Amino acid sequence: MSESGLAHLVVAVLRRDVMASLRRGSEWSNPLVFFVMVCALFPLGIGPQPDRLAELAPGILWVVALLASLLATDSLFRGDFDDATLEQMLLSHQSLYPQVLAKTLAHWLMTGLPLSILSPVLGVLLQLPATGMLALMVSLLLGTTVLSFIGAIGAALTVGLRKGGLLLSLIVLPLYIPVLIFGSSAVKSAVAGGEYFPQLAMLGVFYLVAIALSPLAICGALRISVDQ
Amino acid sequence: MLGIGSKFLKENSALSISSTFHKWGSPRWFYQFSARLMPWLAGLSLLLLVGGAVWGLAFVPPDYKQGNSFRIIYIHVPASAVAMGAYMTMAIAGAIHLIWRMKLAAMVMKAIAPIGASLTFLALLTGAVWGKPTWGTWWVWDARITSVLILFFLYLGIIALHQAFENRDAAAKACAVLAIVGAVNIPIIYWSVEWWYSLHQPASISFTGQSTIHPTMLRPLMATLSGMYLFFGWLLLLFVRVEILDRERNTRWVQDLICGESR
Amino acid sequence: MSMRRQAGVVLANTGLEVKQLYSDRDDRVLFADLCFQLRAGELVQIAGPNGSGKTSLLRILAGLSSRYAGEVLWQGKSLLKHRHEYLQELLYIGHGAGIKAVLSPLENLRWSCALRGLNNNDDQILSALAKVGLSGFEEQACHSLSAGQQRRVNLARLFCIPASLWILDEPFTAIDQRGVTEIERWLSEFVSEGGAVLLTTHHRLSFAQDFKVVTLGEVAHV
Amino acid sequence: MYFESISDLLRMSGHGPYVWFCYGVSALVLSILVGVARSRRKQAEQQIRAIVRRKKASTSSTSQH
Repeated sequence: MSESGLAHLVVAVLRRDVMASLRRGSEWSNPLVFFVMVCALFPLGIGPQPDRLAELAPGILWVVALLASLLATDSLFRGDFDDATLEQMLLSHQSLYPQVLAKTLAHWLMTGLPLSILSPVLGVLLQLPATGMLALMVSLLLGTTVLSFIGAIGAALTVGLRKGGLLLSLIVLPLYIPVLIFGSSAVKSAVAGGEYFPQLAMLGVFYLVAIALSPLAICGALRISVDQ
Repeated sequence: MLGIGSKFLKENSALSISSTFHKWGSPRWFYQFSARLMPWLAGLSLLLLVGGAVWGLAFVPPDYKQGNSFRIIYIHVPASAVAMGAYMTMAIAGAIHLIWRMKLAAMVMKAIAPIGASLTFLALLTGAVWGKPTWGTWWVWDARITSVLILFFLYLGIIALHQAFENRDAAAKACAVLAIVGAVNIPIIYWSVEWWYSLHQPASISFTGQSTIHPTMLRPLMATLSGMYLFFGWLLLLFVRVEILDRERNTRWVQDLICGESR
Repeated sequence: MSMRRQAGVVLANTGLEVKQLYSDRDDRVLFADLCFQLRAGELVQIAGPNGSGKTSLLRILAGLSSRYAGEVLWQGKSLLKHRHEYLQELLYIGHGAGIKAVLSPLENLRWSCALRGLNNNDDQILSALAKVGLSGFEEQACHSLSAGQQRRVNLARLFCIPASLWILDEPFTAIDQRGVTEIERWLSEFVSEGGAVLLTTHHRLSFAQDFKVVTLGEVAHV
Repeated sequence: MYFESISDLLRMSGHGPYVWFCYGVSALVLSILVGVARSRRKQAEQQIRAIVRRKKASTSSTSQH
């Protein structure tokens, strides 16, 4: 496959997925609404004391963003599986890897990206000090991409099953743990006025590894799910 | 050649052809081979486990810091070590199944999951009970215990995924992919948790103080550890043999074997 | 459609060959010892009652399913080892929708073509849509089309993606009587140009050329 | 033996219940695993016998006709 052919393929898949998601609306807005709502539950559960909220905010924001990303992941391949367009992807003579890569990136553009952009607003609501905002956004930008790629493996494995949703979280959540550890730690360090670049660098490593390796697992999982 | 192939397949009601691991991949051969291995494994593992436990419980002097509660080590460490090793074995079996389409590897994978999960559960439970008299609390978010907890989650995920599939072949392949992904992630997870723990190091004594252990205390541990590995091997054979019977129930050799026994 | 004819020349030797194919589902044998051949310029209809494994067979032959024993050869070579070349020649239309409902026919087909390495071929897509009778609906979201029209969008792939082998699972579903005759004419044209067609249908095919029928569901159940 | 009496061994200067509980539960879990394997084996054997019985019944009934 020529390089321009590959670029065409990636662009076509990206454009189609983004367009479909924008037209349906709920696909990108629901995770955002979930993110906002659950974050609003925490002050109600813990109490409104600003300093206590500020202390917990990095952890809360990261855990809720992780859950929002997880919930969105279930629909990643389900639509294509149901309307049999997934078969077309598998039967293309072009490699499945770039298609899956583009699909997952499109999914991140529609879920992780808006989530990261919105996160400072929720940071304000949860009394996160201003020094933590940049770290929060950057760590979420990197981290949610990794979450999307890991989640895509689970989504591909469960796409053929009727009761996918809860099962997906069971198999994917343990794999999310390193991202959560480094993401929330970056924000905490930033709030404490410390150095947070090492954590971001670590997330960057996860980012590259996830983009390079997880499409292999996703491709295999999709073939298994379609062949039932 | 073709005729033989299809006849063979129909006799085994098999859907995939194992090629490279011709002999090792043959369930029938494995069933007969493992039958000879089983008594040795059972005897030796029980000898080592019981012997090591008695030695560790009754004959070794107590730890000067922890007192007698340290004797839990002789079951806790073997359980967690074998649980970890079992996950890696499962991932390797999964890779073999995916690459060479070896049916036996799928059976091994399926059999390991419940055993590994039980051992991880034991490791968690004994760790918690060990913590109570030693540090005064049932649960500490210590790096090692947290890692074992995550390993337990990984096992539960594999079991849940396997149960969700109606089709046996698809279940095996999906679990193989998940096991491999998990095995790639385990070092990253362990290392992350280790790093996370070092950030939040509490003032209390760390669980990871086993390097100071006295050699006389180490010898029973070696016995129970190897005993646990052998016991795991024996259990694994038990489960795999049942799985072979179940999958090959329409074949002549299994039917002759079972009904020959009853006569 | 010069590409198709060109591919047809390559196809001239053996085409698709099925040797002693065996498949089962939940301990029930779907078919065993199934042998047939599909050469260039031929049409084979897979017949049989519901549950006889027609769709399973087509999915195996399309390379979507690996739950079989036996051999499938394409131009004398194993499908498993020459998947890439095979997929370049194959166009499979399953009984699923095959289109995204929120997108328009044009957008759907652009994506389908891009998957096959065809880019910037809007003219070809538009003429394909015209051929299946969807002129004027190109930019409308597919969910606003009728079931038959949606099926036609999916079938329009036949005219914008060059292939020498069509595998069609129930292509006449939701298509009206006139449309059925039309599709039969397209199949006939494709076959006379040197293409090969494998299809399942419960409909009585009225087809200009001779065609083979392979009937499933006649093997003894174990 | 390190301990002076059996009751000393059981008590382990206060840590006895914890230690013995761990060993007890471990023995229990391991034997449950063995039990599960055994019962599955019995189940599988029964199913195979049933299959053979059905096969014999169908062959004998067809030969009578």
